[in-house]
Amino acid sequence: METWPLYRVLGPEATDSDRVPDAIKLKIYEDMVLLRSFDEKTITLQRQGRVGTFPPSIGQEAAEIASAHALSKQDWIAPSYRDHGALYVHGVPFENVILFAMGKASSISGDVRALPTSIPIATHLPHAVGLAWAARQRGESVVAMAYFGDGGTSEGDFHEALNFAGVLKAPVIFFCQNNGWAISVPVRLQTASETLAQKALAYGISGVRVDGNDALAVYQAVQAARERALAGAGPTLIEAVTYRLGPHTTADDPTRYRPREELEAWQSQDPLLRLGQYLAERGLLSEADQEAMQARARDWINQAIEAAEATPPVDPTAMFRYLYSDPPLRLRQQMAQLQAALQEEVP
Amino acid sequence: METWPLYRVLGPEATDSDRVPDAIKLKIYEDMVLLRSFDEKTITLQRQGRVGTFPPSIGQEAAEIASAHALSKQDWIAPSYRDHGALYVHGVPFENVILFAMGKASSISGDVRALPTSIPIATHLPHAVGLAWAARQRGESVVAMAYFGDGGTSEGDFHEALNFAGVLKAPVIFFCQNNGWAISVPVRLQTASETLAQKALAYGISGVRVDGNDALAVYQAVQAARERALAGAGPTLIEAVTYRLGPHTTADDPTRYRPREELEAWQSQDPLLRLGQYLAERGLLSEADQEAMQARARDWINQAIEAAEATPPVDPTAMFRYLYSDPPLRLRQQMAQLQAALQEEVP
Amino acid sequence: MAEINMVTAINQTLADLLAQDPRVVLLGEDIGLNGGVFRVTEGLYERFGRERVMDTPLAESGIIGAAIGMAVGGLRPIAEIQFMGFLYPGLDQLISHAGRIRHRSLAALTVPMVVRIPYGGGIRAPEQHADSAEAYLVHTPGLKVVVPSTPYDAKGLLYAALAQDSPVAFLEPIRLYRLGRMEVPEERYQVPIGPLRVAREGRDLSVFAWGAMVPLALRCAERLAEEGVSVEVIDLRTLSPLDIEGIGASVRKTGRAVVVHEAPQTGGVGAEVVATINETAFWWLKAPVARVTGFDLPYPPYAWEEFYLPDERRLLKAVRETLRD
Amino acid sequence: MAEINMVTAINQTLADLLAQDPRVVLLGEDIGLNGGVFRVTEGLYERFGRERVMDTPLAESGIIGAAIGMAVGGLRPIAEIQFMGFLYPGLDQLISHAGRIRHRSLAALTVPMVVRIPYGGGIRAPEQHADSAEAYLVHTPGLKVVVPSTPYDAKGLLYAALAQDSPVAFLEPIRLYRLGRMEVPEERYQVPIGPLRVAREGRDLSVFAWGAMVPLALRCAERLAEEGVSVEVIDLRTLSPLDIEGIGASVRKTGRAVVVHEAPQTGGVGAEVVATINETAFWWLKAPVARVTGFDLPYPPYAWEEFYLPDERRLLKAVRETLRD
Ligand SMILES: Cc1ncc(C[n+]2csc(CCOP(=O)(O)OP(=O)(O)O)c2C)c(N)n1
Ligand SMILES: Cc1ncc(C[n+]2csc(CCOP(=O)(O)OP(=O)(O)O)c2C)c(N)n1
Ligand SMILES: [Mg+2]
Ligand SMILES: [Mg+2]
Repeated sequence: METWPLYRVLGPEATDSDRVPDAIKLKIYEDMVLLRSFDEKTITLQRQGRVGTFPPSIGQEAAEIASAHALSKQDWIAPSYRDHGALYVHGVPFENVILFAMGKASSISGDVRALPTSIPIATHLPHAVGLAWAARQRGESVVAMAYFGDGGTSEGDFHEALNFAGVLKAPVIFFCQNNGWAISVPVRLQTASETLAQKALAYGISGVRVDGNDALAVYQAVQAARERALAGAGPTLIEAVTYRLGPHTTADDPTRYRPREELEAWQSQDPLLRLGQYLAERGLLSEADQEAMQARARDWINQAIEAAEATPPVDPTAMFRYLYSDPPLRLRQQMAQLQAALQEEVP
Repeated sequence: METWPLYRVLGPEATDSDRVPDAIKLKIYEDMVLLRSFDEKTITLQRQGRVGTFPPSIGQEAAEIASAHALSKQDWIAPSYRDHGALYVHGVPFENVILFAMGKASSISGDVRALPTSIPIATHLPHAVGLAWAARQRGESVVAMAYFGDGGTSEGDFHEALNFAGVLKAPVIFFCQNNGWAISVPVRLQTASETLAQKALAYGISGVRVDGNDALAVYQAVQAARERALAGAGPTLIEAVTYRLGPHTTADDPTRYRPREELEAWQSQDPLLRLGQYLAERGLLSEADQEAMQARARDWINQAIEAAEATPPVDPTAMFRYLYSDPPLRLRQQMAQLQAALQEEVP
Repeated sequence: MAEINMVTAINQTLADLLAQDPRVVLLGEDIGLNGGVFRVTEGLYERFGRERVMDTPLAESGIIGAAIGMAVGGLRPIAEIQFMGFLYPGLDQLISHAGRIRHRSLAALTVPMVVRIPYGGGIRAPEQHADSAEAYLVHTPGLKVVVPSTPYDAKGLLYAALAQDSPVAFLEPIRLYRLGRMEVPEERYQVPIGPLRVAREGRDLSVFAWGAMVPLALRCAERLAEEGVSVEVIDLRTLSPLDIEGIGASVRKTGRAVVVHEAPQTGGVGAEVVATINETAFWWLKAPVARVTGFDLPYPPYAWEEFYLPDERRLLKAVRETLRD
Repeated sequence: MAEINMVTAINQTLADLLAQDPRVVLLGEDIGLNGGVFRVTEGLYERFGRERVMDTPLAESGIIGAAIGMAVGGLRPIAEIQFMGFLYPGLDQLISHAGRIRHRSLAALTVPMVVRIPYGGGIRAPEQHADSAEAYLVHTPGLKVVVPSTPYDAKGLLYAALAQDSPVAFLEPIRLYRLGRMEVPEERYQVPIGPLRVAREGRDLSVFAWGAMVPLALRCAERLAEEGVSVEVIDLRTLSPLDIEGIGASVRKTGRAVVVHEAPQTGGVGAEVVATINETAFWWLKAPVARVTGFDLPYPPYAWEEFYLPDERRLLKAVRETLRD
């Protein structure tokens, strides 16, 4: 069998050379810092009851941020629940992410080319195929990229989507963040296949395995997949090998299932450390720059939180507004019933 | 990538040696003759309106019959709609197959270890995994084998089943008859993967590609997979490369979509011809034997048809008998309503 | 105007939709060269090519899921599910996504797609080829569900379905595909989604039906007319959203009602019709509403299907009993 | 007898089932070391090992499908679906197979399995974690569907479910998991599948509820009692098969009824309850039966959930209006 090399740019075991422009490197780093701050802050907000259940991406910032930077704003993304980082890069402000975590808003806003966050695992992969196909039919030179996890590779929809994409040679990228765990289930109980990238063979499509904690390698892998797709060479499955350093969500307690040594080994591979060190070594980022960046991130995030929390409480009947452009009679009656009930005194 | 050789025993391009005992070879041949006669006869019955829609397996007799002969009667099989041949070998009499085609019976009968025919494609593959697992848990030294087609490999359930089986190392065999077509859809529009056998790589399980018109190669492939499974080495995906020489079902007209030359090329690979010639060359079967066998087959089948047609019309209320051991009140009321309605004059 | 059957009506409409709007694409199993197992897409592949009339891999969730992506991405996909009994692997895509993306995105995105689904029994088909699963769809918010019972409505509802910005399940009664011909205008027209159709006016009792049950109800009404009973036959035609006002109006007039459908009784759409009558016409009701339905069993092997499906015997009996009360 | 909550009641029952019967196996996502996302299977993996308490790959159709095979093959699988909103990819296995294999094999094979499914809203969860999809199951022949609303019933219904030779969907109201404790006998007992439970006797009106709606109905009944109104609260407890006689008996006594459920109204199980009342108690009805339900929308983001779910305001209003008629 073909072996599946792990593409890596950062560090002594690099297998690929660095082709990322410095300005982009810096921007990626800055956004990674921002995402880390955001996640840490939001975990605190959740503990304080100010937002609902929240899935942080701590440890996965390189995969989240660099992948999205390799796309054009005209490309479509189909995110999963952990991909507010990618949504942010693609154009959804963090304020919206907080509103979403407060249960007040959609996960997308504005005219960003993104599907709203898909909660049921892997079910959005076929959508990415359809989006890619639609773009191609309409003559747009764009790709669609779906974000999902290692657990997602077990679902039937993963299979159907990749198989469709292979047959159609659709310009789609399947970006799998193998973060080692699907809640409490380790990858070796998820599949007996040695790597996730090799699953591409089942569909006659390209499969790539990349160090997911190496922002530059991730950027280059997505860029290459995008170019292949646009050149008509079809879809790519990218396995970004990374690690979730935090809990699955704020409702999860990973100490129940996860060996401490494993966690510690991965902490030393923190993607922020690795890119930060690289930028420092190359003189692209001083310690002072880093501190300023972190301070700026904290400020931004505090502002976003303030803005989100300043929004008024939801209008109870607003939920009736979105399902149809022409709500049927019964739905209008139901809205009226709610309005009438809200007039009653609270029992 | 690993290449996927086509295992073959019969003919000048053999890649494997013959290890099948002569008695078994003859029995396989005899059953193949029987199945061919049965299918030809049943197509006629369908044209005469004596049975419903029927899916013949003409051209696939080697795959159907030899695969089932490689199993023990204690093994479980999970068949698809085209697998009356395998069901017959495993213990379901042809009379029952006719009753089933007449819409009067289940596809299984007696205490044969088989699931009833699964009509929705690939949905029975997870059942085979569960059956295999149950057998293992109960300490039985048996395997489960699922029958399905090339089209079935596109369904999510194919993926979920093979992935489960890989993780569990369940003693299960996925026997895929790649007969070139899923109704009118050729394999190259079904998947971009070069072979179906290579899909095994996605699940870390064994994958084998065998000449499905070569009864001896099929027998040996299933036997080997069975031994691996019982030795604890886990599941195998077998791709039996064959061809459907007839219509998808009696309701189908393959001339609408299928190139004549393709059909003719495969007709020369008729599995009956190939095994018959081999047996004749080795002096195991004379021309007279063959004729006697065919005559016997026709007699058997005519008897089976007579027996099936001699069964009385169904009792209308019998359909209420099987869903529950304790039918609920409403169902009993519905049965009473039917009985009452049947008393009314026909309008 | 030519007299055509429902297969031809749908085929012509699909051809016209493909011709008029480059965003329209068809996808499904065997809809290409083969023209669909019921020949509904016959000739379209030859005329519009493989990029517009796409044979897909055998994967219902993939078909519906890809169609959702296409719809969000600006196309107008018309997916075919070969038989309703094979919709189930694709239900998740309808429930979790087709019906929710508009809501989930607070109307930033829409999912204008149609899923064509041949359904229903009476053609001696193998198992699971005769299911009537409309109740699952009707209970799913965000979907619209229509069922034509005539070639005219098939054409008009299909144009209307394509004009929605909601996903529409378009159910095609297999038994009616080639059963009757009628004159169908050659030009484009829409049959609005929502309003029911009074297939026959009557005073004494309302029969609510859809799909292949409509001609059955009409036959019974004719028969009863000979006995001096005036039955109103309502072809619901849209199952979601239900025409709750129209249902109430008919029963407020007649005071009695029977619902007939092929699906199993418990939790079928008939229950919703009864509940709707209870809510809109309770004070006018002179007798309990009767349900004549498939039994609470999986669709049986075909030797039993004549006993499983509602027929004239059972419908007439229910109508007479409801009139007696 | 110790006072325990529903999570503990189910956990203890599962432990006892595993201990008493080697054929019992548990399978699902995160049910092993993690003890399930609601801790319902806590400690079972440690005690019974990986072959009896199996963490599966993330694949609902695979989970239910494998369980079907296990059941036919002689085990007694208890599968867990993590949240009801993730049942949809596995619906096909329930509809096409779990519910049909007995019928399809003319009773040669049985499928004795249980699918445990946490469901319902009110816990500020992310999207699709609060669905109530019981109507899909109730319309599916061959399945039984139960919903405990107390720790006592949870235990007794689970023992009863394991004793069936039919597949049983065992719905667990998330909101009640830890809401109330009660004394639960330590020994084995069955709560029979089928009969409803009169949770509170009354004369003036019957409220039909299940799951988390039962305590709501009881609170309203108490409140109304203060006003001199006597409300009967029925915990349906088994949704399939419905206790049609019990439903009729209650309404024949009270003459008025309200059904309350979390799922969307149209095509919900409430419609079937109304239709059943229409069939069993029509002549006793003094007013139309009211439905208080989730709205015909996907479950909304959680800032809206207090408005989406039936609450005391809406239920009291419906009861009072029904009494007024
Ligand atoms: C269809 C479906 N089943 C179950 C769940 C519950 N669930 C949420 S996240 C999760 C694990 C996902 O793991 P993975 O795909 O590796 O993504 P990660 O959370 O690690 O990013 C599960 C089981 C779900 N959301 N959808
Ligand atoms: C889930 C599902 N979708 C669609 C069908 C309709 N159908 C019946 S057979 C068939 C083609 C199957 O092809 P393949 O798997 O290659 O098996 P073959 O018929 O060639 O033996 C289709 C689409 C079905 N039975 N089940
Ligand atoms: Mg993961
Ligand atoms: Mg085939």
